Amino acid sequence: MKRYLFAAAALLLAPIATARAETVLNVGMAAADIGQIDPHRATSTQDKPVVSWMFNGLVRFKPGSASLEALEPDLAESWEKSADGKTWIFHLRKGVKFHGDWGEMTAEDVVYSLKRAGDSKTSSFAADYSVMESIEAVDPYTVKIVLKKPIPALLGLVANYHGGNIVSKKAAEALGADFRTKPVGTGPFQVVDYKSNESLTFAANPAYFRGVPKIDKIVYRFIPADASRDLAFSSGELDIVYGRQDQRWVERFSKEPNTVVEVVKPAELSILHLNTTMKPLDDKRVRQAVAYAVDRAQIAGFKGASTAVPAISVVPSGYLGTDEQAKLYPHDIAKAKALLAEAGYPNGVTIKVIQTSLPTMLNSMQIVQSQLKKAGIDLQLEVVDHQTFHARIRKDESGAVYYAAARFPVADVYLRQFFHSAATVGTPTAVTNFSHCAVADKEIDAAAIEPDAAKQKDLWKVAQAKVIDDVCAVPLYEQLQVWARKTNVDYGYEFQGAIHLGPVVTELTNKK
Amino acid sequence: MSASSSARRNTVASRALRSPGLAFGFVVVVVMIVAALIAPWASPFDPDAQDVMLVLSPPDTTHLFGTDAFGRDVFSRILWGARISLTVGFLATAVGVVIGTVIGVVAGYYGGVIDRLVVAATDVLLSFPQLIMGLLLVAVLGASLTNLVIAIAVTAVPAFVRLARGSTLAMRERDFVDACRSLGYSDLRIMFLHVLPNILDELVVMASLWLAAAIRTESTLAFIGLSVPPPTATWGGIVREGFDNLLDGPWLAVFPSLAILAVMIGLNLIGDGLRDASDPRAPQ
Amino acid sequence: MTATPPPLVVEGLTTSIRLDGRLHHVVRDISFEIRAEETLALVGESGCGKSMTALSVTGLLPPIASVTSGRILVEGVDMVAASEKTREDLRGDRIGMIFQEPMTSLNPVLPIGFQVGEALMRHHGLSKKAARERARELLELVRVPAAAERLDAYPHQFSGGMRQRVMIALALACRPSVLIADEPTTALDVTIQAQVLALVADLQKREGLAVLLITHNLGVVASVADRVMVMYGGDVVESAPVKAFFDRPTHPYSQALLAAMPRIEGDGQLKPIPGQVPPLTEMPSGCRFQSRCPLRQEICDRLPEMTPVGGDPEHKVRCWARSE
Amino acid sequence: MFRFVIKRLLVAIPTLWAVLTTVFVLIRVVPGDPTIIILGDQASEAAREALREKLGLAKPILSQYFDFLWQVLHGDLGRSLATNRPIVDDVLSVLPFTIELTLASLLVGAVIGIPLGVLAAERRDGFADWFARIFSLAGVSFPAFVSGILLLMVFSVELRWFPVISTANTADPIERLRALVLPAINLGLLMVAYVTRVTRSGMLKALGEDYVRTARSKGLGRRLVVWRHAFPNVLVPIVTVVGLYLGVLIGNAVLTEIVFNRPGIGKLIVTALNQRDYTLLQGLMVITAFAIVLANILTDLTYGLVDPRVKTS
Amino acid sequence: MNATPLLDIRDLRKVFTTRKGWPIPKVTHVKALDGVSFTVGRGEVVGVVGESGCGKSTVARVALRLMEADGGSVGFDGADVLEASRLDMRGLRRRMQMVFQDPASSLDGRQRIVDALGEPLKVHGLADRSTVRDEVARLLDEVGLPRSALDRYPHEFSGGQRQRIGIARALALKPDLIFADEPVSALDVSVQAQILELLRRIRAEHNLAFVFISHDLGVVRFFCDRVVVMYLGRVVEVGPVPEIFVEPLHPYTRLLKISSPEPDPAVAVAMTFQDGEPPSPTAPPPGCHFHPRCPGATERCRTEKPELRTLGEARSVACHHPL
Repeated sequence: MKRYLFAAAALLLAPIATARAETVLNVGMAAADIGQIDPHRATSTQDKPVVSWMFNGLVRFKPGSASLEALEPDLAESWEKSADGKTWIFHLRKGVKFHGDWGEMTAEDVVYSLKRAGDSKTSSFAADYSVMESIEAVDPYTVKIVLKKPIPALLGLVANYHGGNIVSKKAAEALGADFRTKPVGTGPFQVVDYKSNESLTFAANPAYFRGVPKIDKIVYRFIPADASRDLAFSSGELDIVYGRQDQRWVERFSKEPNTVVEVVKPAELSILHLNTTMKPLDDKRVRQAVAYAVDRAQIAGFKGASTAVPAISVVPSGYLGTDEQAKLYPHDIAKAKALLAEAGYPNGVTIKVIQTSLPTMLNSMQIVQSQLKKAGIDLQLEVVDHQTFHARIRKDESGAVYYAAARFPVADVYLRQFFHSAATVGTPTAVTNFSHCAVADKEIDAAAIEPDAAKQKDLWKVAQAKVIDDVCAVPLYEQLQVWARKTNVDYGYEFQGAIHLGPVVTELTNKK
Repeated sequence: MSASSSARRNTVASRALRSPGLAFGFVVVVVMIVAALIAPWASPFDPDAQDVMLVLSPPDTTHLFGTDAFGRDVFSRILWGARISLTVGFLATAVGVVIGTVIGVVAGYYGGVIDRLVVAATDVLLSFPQLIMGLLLVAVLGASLTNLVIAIAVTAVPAFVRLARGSTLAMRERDFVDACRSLGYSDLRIMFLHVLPNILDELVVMASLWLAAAIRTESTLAFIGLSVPPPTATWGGIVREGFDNLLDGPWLAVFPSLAILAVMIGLNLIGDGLRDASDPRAPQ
Repeated sequence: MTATPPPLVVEGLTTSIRLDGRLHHVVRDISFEIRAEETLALVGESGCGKSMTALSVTGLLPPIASVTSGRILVEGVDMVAASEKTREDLRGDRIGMIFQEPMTSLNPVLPIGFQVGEALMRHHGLSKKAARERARELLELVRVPAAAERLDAYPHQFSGGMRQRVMIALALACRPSVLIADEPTTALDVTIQAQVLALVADLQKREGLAVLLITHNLGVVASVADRVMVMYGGDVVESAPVKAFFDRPTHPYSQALLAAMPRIEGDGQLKPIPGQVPPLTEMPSGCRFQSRCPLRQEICDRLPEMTPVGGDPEHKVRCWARSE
Repeated sequence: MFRFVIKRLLVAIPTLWAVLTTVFVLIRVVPGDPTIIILGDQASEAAREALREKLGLAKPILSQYFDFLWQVLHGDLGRSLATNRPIVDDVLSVLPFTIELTLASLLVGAVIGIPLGVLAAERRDGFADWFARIFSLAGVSFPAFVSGILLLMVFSVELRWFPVISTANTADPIERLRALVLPAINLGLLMVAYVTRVTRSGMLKALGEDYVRTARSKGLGRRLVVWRHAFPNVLVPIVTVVGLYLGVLIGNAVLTEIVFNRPGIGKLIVTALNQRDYTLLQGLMVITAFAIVLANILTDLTYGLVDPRVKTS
Repeated sequence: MNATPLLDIRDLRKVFTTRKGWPIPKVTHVKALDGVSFTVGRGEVVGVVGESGCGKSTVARVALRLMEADGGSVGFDGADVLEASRLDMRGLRRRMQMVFQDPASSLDGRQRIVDALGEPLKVHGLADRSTVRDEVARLLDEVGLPRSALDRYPHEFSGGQRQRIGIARALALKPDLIFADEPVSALDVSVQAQILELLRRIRAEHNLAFVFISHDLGVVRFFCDRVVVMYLGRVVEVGPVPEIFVEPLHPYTRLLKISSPEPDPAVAVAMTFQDGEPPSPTAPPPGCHFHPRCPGATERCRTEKPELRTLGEARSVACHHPL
């Protein structure tokens, strides 16, 4: 018996044949698990970066950039649009192969993908694609899209972001529900292994049309505990790590040897939505008092100068249509108190708020809570876990809703989801209009079909002004994304922005 | 032997007083309770006052235990946190003990169908990992002081049912229950005026241990994300915030942990002391 | 008396316990010797010091008690002066011991055979197998039925009487010369008591044991003892050969004790002793029985010596009233 | 023995049914909405409603309940709402890690707790006693997430003896063992406290028993008296306490799994709860409850091994 | 004896069921009482003797309904105890009391004496707040304890004193009958004699009847009028003292007698090597339970259960071959 045991042990201990040294990139993410990696479903911070490694759009955001201005050809080599801006023709790159044995990418796949993105049964972004009248394959390498109305940012809809990612029709149809965990795209990397709650492993796509990736394997690890993740990066077990969006974190890691900390766009805008139908916030003066009581500079100060900036409008800065000079209420406690008194609350008001227990959001809310208290506004937080929070704010139960979000960088999306009456919570078309804001519907709708870019911007500006003036919401601060990497990691581009919220690993990315 | 007659006089109370561990534990717990009571006057700063200039500053003479990520004084927060944490601990344990004991004594005393049902019910409750059960309950009820107390109490109930039932069964073996019955006492009188006082020792010992566990559970629930809403300070909440900033400000986790440690040691010493004191067979 | 020295000699033994920082004598200056094949019965009520005497002899006193003076010679070796190692070597080898509670004196989780043979492994270096074989013989010796099959049984599978037999086998495993039996039959039914006493008497004869029998039961004393020592409050108050004792009990306590014993035969009358044993901390100086004694006089405040009764050097009493 | 397990399982059926029902009810009353995770926060209410329909969440609650029971009866725990993978697969893929961690921490608890408790009982109120008590209490006073990080900082970052990121999920046994050490110690500290405590009080009792006096009367030395005669009698309370606290241990495994980033049931439960993946959560709770019921049966079996009074009568 | 005895126990049966064993518990049945019958007259003291496990304590507990019987009847002063309602039982309990072997375990250690003895008085409305101290003091006086005992706790007393308290408690409700379960066997000889004297006095003063359970023949001889000898759940012999001990009819009674050591070297105990032990109550031998230990056992004894039959005046025996 003993002898057998010994033999077995020897077998087990025998060095596992080390093949040629693979280049493995270890990425640490602040999440317990992946959310969705079906590109048309992926919305959370941990999902978006990996989608960008696996998929292409007709066009793509320039790696390292989050700007709509910098779109470049991806699966489409060229495109043209009709004079009325309603018809777009895309000419596809030839010989692009899907991962594995799923064959060549053709116009049929593009049509399928865009239609899939526009179907609410398969996509979370269906609303964005409702503008497409028809999508058809003219020939295997040509796609024609006809719009119901001209929109300025159509290229954004066919970029490698959200619904613009192109999936394999054959794979999606054959795999059915399993496609959710084994999506098939054309990107430089493909999923090879998923260990739930632990990691996702990607292998290089040897047939990638831009060339064989220099990295052989990416291990994307889910490490929800901040301290554990940081320690793993410090000990060298991670090459790239998701950073905490906080000044001290940036400072600490900037001092570590062989470490580069990168603070990148887009910014997530934190807004306090005030429920205009609920007492006492149904009184505009009370809402104004809240607006005066908030000290945006101080919040940004707490969050740290290098990662947070005070908000400038109810739409994040840098979006197409953001009013960079919007007139926000200044910080003025005396005024706030006066307004409260005027509204009949000389002794202050109490606002019941449902608040998520998610630390970053809760921490920010605590600062707001303390600021409002100085003006006699008592925010009574009912802290619930994040999912309960999401469910309950959508049931219109909270007096105020603290919400942080980044969206597709066009003012329309933000305004439409948060401040258009159609999106009001409690209605069938509800999205995230927690304040029951309806003052700018006209401008938002008009801007959406306004072909003239300048006029459109004006409409958006008016809309923002109206929302601000009516105090549907009090914008607080904007939070940039923070990532750190070891110096031996070379992304292959300058990492300044990440529409995907994380670094895009391309064929050029390397680890020396 | 004359020694034994003298040992008879060795009451639990007098023996307890002679145990240094128990006395020490008692002092520690009393100090903590006093600290909680005098927090409004004793704490040098407003526990909720934020100061952007003082974020995560290490301990110094002004801020004995340093400041947290909002620039709040950790020492003051620990003092104030003692109120909540001790309240949660004491209340949750008290509720758990009272409910568990009543059920356990009744089940143990009557036996039969009632007993089997009670045992089955505790089996069911004990089939869930305690912490997960607590977490689910808080998720269902919502995080508030009251709900936290309820959730922790519910996890304590089955343990006390088991203990009270077991002790009651043991008591029933003793003649005095029969003596009471032969004197025509009602069942209620026997259970709560005769059996209960005699099993109280063991219950108190276990309660002291559970008290400590309840305080720790509070911190654990805070870690997973559900505890008393901010800005209210609780020890668990501070530890949890400390964990977020462990690499930037370790004091933030260490001091409340030490406070928890002190209470745990205090309570456990009291528990041990009581147990030893109530065991007449333990050598002196 | 034979030429060889008695296996057990106790000289001037005083044992004290510490209570609230003060020393109290629970055994005061007692001396006796037991010859081979002889049974000395130590009689008295609870708290008289008889068990403390037995525990002193074996060195198994509880931590609060200690021997404060005197000598205990087991086969000539002084247990008091010896090192703990020497005491351990003697215990179980030269001295065997059986206790009152057969239900709790055996380890519930170890097989009987092992427990009986363990002392042999410890003292005689027997192998496990040899010890087991010897354990079987011992169990047969104490008449445990089907001994061979019961070596692997556990104590709870035995009745009280059988357990006490096992205890006897265990105590005698190394063929000691001294057996200390502390109330060995008190917890047993009378019919079983008779069996066990008979067994001890038989083994004593076979092995030539010196037996120190601790008991409160004068009936047992009358049945099996050669000599009697009556203890009260830590003192020996009377010492006599068994026949002389029952013929002519002399100390007032001995007399009272006999008069208080219910008998099956006889007139069915009882004479209780008034009062009770004072607690250790309130013991009177001098004769400790004086608080309950009908013959009390002034002089009883001083402790009387043991003096012979009626010229019989074997029969001694410690009483001022009876020492003329 | 096999028959015994089967019989005990049969006896446990009502318990398990009650467990299933409790799980079902509890999970239904947890507020929240799984569609947030699946659809993200930009989807409209209409889309969410459609998904709820599709997931069967819009069915009457009783019919959901019977579907659930029916499935479980067939050994089918359904599919995860979030990933659509069979739950049995998900659970089975992490179960070994939790079992491994739990057993290892029991071992840690025994290896440290038993000698500590015995020593404390022998040297009652002495230095060893105090050390044992304070050491074991310190272990439980620092919440597992704090002690875990401290362990990582010392042994992984400074000394580099063990990896920070758990490498438990590997075929290499050495690597797997290395990944187990720190988490087992971290979780084991809790068990150390309980085991030390019960060992100490058990030993105090045992050392005062008549059979210990018997053992001493045989001339046995301290070591044999303590370990051969007194200690085996303490095994029963130790097994009891281990059985009783297994639930606590499994619960606390959550924290250890999160901090050490180990795959495991506890972590999965928290994820499922956070994602309101009802079916997964249901499945996990069911499995956990079954595991605890099974562990209780094993505990009962163990009594037979450590206490002959149970085995032979 | 009167036509209706005070206590009339008829064919009383009690089976204990125990589940023991591992891994699957084995169920065993012990017939603790296997058709026990006897009577106690007013003011009469009946001793019940036998060895441990013979069921003698069970008789008391079943008769007092501290345990439920599995058969038979218990008549008390004409009333059927086993069928009595809750309310009736309260009244009956007042008239039947019990004294336990171990006063330490039968007294609630948390109660002061005044409460322990005062509580039954209050519960049964025999005293109120103002009179209870005096009543209890009177009870203490009756059992020879000083008034200073009132405010002390049980553990402050010696075993003998505690037994006096136990007796006082039994007397509190002025019963007609006391079940005394080995009341003196835990006491030292000198104290035992004191308690026996006390019991004798009380009995005389109150014309109390006793069921006196004991294993000590000497004590029974001293205190009892009649004796019931039990063996493995059955009555084997009934007879008056001292005849039953002078001339036992059942071989088991004789064995008990000759095994009991007397403080007289001339009356040596019969130290027989009756190896083998009393048979297990879980599997009593068929026929006469005593036959395996009986020197005069015949084939009949091994198969046929002997019935209790009357022999001569006031004596009965369950033996095929009485001595």
